[in-house]
Amino acid sequence: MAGLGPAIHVFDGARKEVVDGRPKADHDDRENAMDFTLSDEQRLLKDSIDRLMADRYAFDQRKTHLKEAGGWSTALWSQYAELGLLGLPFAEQYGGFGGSAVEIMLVMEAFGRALILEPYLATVVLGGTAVRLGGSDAQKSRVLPAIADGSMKLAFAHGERQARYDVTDVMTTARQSGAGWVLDGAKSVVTHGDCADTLVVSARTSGERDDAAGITLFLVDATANGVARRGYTMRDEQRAAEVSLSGVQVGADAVLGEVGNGLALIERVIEAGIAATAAESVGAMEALHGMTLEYSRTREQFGKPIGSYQVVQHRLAEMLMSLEQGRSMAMLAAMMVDEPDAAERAHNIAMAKVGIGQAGRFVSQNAVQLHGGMGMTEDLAIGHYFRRCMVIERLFGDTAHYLAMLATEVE
Amino acid sequence: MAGLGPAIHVFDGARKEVVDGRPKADHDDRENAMDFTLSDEQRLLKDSIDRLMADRYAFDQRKTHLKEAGGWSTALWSQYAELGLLGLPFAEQYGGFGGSAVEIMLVMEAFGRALILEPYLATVVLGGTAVRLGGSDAQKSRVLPAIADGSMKLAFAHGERQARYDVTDVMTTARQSGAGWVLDGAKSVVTHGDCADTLVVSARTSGERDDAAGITLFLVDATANGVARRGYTMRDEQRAAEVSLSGVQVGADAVLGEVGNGLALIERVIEAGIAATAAESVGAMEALHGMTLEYSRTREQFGKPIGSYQVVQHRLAEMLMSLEQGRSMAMLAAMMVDEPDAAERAHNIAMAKVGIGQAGRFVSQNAVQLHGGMGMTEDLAIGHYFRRCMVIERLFGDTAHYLAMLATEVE
Amino acid sequence: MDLRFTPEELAFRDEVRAFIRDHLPAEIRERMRLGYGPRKEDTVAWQRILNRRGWAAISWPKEWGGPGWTSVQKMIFLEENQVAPAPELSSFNITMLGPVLIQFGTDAQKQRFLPRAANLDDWWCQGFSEPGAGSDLASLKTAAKRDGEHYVVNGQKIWTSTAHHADWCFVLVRTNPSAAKRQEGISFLLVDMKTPGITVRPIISIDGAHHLNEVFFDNVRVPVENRVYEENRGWDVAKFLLGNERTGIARLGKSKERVRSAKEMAREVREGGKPLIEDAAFRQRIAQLEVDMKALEITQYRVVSAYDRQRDGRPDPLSSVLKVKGTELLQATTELAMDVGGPLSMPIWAEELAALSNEPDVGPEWATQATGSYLFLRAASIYGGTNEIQKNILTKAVLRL
Amino acid sequence: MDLRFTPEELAFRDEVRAFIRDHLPAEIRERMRLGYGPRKEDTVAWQRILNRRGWAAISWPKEWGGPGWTSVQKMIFLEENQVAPAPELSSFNITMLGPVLIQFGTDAQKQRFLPRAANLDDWWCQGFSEPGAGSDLASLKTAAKRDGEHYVVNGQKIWTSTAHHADWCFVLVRTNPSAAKRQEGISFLLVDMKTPGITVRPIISIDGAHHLNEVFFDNVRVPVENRVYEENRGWDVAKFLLGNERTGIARLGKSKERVRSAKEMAREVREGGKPLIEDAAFRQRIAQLEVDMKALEITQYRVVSAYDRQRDGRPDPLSSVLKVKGTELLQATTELAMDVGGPLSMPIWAEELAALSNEPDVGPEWATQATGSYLFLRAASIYGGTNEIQKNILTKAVLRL
Repeated sequence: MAGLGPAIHVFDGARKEVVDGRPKADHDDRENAMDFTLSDEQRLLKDSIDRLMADRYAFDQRKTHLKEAGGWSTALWSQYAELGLLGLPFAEQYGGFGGSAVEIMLVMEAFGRALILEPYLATVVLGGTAVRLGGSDAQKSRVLPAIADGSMKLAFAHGERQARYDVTDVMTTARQSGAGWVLDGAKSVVTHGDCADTLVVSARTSGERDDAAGITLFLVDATANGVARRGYTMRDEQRAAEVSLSGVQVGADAVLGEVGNGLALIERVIEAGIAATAAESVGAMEALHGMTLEYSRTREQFGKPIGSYQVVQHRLAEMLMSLEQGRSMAMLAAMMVDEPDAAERAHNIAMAKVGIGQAGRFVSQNAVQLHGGMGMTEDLAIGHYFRRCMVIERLFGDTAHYLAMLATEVE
Repeated sequence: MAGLGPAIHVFDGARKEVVDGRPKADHDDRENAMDFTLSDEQRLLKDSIDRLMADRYAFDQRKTHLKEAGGWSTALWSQYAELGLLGLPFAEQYGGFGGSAVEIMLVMEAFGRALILEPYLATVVLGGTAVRLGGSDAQKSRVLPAIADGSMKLAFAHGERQARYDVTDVMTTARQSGAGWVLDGAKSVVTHGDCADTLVVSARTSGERDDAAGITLFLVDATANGVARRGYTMRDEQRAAEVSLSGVQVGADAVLGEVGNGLALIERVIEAGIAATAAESVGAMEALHGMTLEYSRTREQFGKPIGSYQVVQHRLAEMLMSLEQGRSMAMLAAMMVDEPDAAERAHNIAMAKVGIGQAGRFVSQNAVQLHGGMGMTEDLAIGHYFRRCMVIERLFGDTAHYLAMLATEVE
Repeated sequence: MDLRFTPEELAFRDEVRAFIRDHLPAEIRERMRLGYGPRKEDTVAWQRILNRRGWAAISWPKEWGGPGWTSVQKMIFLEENQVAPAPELSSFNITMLGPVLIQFGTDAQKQRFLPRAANLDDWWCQGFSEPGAGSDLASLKTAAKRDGEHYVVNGQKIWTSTAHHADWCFVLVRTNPSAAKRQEGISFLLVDMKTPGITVRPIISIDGAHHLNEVFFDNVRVPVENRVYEENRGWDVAKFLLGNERTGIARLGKSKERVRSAKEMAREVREGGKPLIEDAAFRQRIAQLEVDMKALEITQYRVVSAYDRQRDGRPDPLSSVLKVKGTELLQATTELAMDVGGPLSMPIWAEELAALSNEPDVGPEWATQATGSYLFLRAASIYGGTNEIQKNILTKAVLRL
Repeated sequence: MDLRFTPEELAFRDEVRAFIRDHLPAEIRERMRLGYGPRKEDTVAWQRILNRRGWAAISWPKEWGGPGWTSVQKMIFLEENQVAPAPELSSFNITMLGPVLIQFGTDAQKQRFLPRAANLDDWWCQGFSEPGAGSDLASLKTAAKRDGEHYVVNGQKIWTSTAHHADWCFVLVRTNPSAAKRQEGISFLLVDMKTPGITVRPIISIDGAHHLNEVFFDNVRVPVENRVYEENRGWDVAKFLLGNERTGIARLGKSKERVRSAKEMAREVREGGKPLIEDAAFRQRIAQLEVDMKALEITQYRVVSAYDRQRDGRPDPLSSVLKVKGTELLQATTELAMDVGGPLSMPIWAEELAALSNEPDVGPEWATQATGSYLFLRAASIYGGTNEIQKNILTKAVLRL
């Protein structure tokens, strides 16, 4: 844990130099406690990502990436591959680097600061975790190296239109046919489902709607017959898709993990997603706080910078406190994502989800408020970070959903 | 309602001249909208109480009243009688003045500003409502004139140790014996139960604990054999008592209302109590806000009055908003207390209870906070008002209790 | 209102309710129930229906087509109109321009502009804010130089809501740059949006929609007869306009409509295996909002009923309480409605963003619209003086600190 | 701590837990579990037990009896001690006086005072605040005139916690009234409370209890040898003392203990006909508090673990985050505990007010004690610099505004 204890890291938000209205990552900020708590490899990793983001993800460059066909930058995707980011969490035998949750946290924080658009969460974190933890050697050998070299993108096709946030509400069915299976149903709001080459699909192989048992995960070729996708843009400008499956035939080797016991694996995938987006949210909050602080220094009202008004100062101090409490929760999630005790893991990650959701809402809403009219415009970065925090709070279930879960566990 | 619409009444808190650290009621504040919304009688009533409080209830005088044997001023009790306050809500045939909920609101607001100690709530509002609404002509003729002339004090002995806030959790029993009844059980935290001459006691005449049916109200002579009382002081310096009843014999004429159908009457009594304490809370909030505003003008820190700091200014503005929202809820309760539709009445008064509880907590907690160390001392009035708001929030059930009730009614 | 209207007021509310029920075009009501904002043609159509009934120019005297309502009646009407839900009256035409012309305008100006404003024959917009002059209005820079019978206007306005729909714009300009106080040397002009030299540039807001604009003035010639009140006395006009009656500033009807809609939709979605409407925490959240709305409803009634009694014409500083509490509720209730949709609230609904993308709709319209309202109403605590400014006003005007 | 202590830290926590379990007198633990504050004799007894173990002077170097713990170990110890619940170490002796003497004291002063302070043979109190000088400490007026080998002290201190128990008091006095800056001309004196001319007057606080005092100095003669550091340099000492290590400032263990106690008692009382612990809203409230406590626990770990790495000795401004969030939780958790008791929390428990009344106890002790803690801890956001002051510190030191 000490390796995650950058008490002074808090100064980031306050010290960052601001480039095109967004704080630039500081490479050799002496006060950045991570300097002395990161291993050399971690340091190298963080620096190289920060440098890449500074060079390629200025807010105007981001607008260009958005205009690409898929709504994100294929060139940067290759860069991520070259940097080894796409294989980061995988074992070396699968072309990976055996990175831990801490490395993923560093990457997602940097991505959050830059508000990236590429399908890293969907492919490496969600899809990657499903295959890494649930896949057979054959499946891992087929998928993970392809993820690592950037040639295969995944998406986690679990949520359904009627399910809202209920993880066991799976009505998509898979029935045996010969050696293989036939899938029918529909998946909703599948993050980056439009560009995925392979879909990790949850389907019911037995039991009724809401049953915990009887859910199975399948690896489905996104171009297979019977798979139809409607891609669209989310409020945070990331892409998602509605996926319909009608009579989709897959082989026995498409089953990921155990037939009928998919729920545990689904929960691991979701937990990994929560931990990753928690870190991303911290990066976004850093950017929001940094931009708002900078704005409060320059924007004048009644002849004084608004940052000279005590109410604005205290609001920024409260945003800072929320950011730091949120950062603590992102660290908790990162530490817990590999915890063997499932109940302990789920409980702590649920706490992190609630904490991050509330921190992100407070910081992003006040960042818009303190920017006044400017915060309402699409031209400024503020509103884009605001909406990313809004979407993150609702990925995998919202704050109320996890608080209710925690309430049932009170004893 | 227009008669209750003192939009400018809000200025009270801001304008009141402050005497011994407590704002003095303003007699001819032109901006007090009540001037032109009160009837002449109401105006007369308000003026006479405000004048009495100004003359006899300065904070130091209050300390003297506290030292009296009963913990309140018998002399003022007689004054209330002379002013007609003790008979205010009763019909003229019973020595009363047929005052409405609005008059009670005016009285309780003034009492709240002065933080009075006398058993007005217990005797006139709670006991008085029970007899006024539930009593036979004989009972009314016996009790109401005695209340009005100050010769009889009542207390509402309903709550029990195990019940917490559950109104139907009555374990005290009454069994028939000959023409009369024998009562056994214990009542807990009976407001001003120690000085009461007559107790309005709820007891189970049939059914089980928590049954809505089977509860009956009795008028019990506090000095009757088998009645034992332990009086004590509450956190707000008002008096209360634990009352035990063992084999207490009462006649058939002691039954208040219908045998077994006491719950409806109990609810009317509680609703009247909520409306009255809501108004009292508004008076207390006015005093708290007025004192804090005054303190912020005089108390200096770092060479400037603390009221010159924007954060303090905005906090005071937020307290003002809470006070006004609370005042609105007290008006709602006053208007609803005589509403014939029981469900409508209960729902609106529950809303008022929640609103007043939250407003009182916000205003009183921040009044202490802005007073700093001084707010923590028993010597200042602030802490005493603070604790009265704290107790009022928990009379008849706390905010969570009524919010839960409202939540069940959402449709 | 629950808090005991007079029988007359109750009868009036029923009359308003019935009229809206019978005359609001079904197609407009349906779109708005789904959470869509009214289209320009919806607003025009409905305001004309109301105008025929004599209910459009609600805050104008009878001689200019006003209904002669009390403030309480106006409050009732506005709330019923929001709850319906129906398009709101053009506040630029009715609440801002109308009273200004009636107070400061020449007979010719009144004759020419008032009837068309009431009937929304002219769509007006407000040219006040400028870059760098948000809540600090008096620092405006847009200049108007006198040139014979015209003013020549140069400068820029921003946050100009519906300028892209507008036929006319009332604009604050600086006619005397060398005035001693900033407030002096400002004039109030009526500008035909078709005048050469005016450029309207859209500002897309964070809901992805086009409500706001920048308006650029490049040697725009405005006839002197279109100046309201004296030259360099425009600040008096602006103060009157801003301090002008604030009935409806709380927009409580809109909040009530959002909660009603959220409860309705919460029957159709699930949380923890049962309908969301049965979820304990969700019900608590609704109950708390209903308590807060009730308190504001009564406070509004107290403030508004006092308007009619005030003789000094000073704006009531308590309007700031309505603004703060009202916008807090607007933001809480629109967030609630968005949360009901859950994941389905996060995709962008295509038509809303037609300009920016060509994606088909996904998910129920109400969910995507709920998010749009949530996003746009983040501005509710900013426009018309931020909530921080409102607390400054209370500090000065009420607390006297 | 859940957040992965090192194996060494885990072993240390278990060692501390075991020692407290085995050595904390049962009668003290029982009273404190019921919510009572420790009596003077409880605090003395427990600190001596800890001192025998070498665990009293936790923030002192080994040569002066310190255990040589890291800040993280201190944090673990303090939390275990609070959760037990056991009496807390005298912060005046251990956190304030000790480090000051070690940094600024003469050998004679160290020899004379440190061992007795560690063992609580001397009970120390702090004479800093004055009427009119709350958070603005430098404006203090208490004067000390040099008279041969003595200072003659005249003036008044206020909010002097436990002065009525104290043997000694460290006092800030003004030795040079004509100094250019207010901060100059202040000296730091050690005063024997038995010195003639000292009057201690109790301040009853809103919980009805006697924690605080006014201390009056009337020509109190203090030997010059009892001045710490140079004359007129006392501000440096005070700054060191106030900026000194803030481990435990969040008092998280106390909040955890309050929640544990609230859950325990919530099984014994009812809400809506079932045990309160089964009430949905109550469980949500607990869940939210546990989330907030977890976040603070990790933030505290991050801040405290950085103390050991800091070389510049500057107080970490992030301590202000711990102070604000910690006191918010203290106040929320004590309010929770009070709410569990419901009506039974409202009567005064007699012993608490022995001085003021002679009433017998009513209701369960835990309920009445819960209210006492709630009331007294309203001061938590006031003492040691109000939470508003803490935000000013963050503004200056972190935001650099």
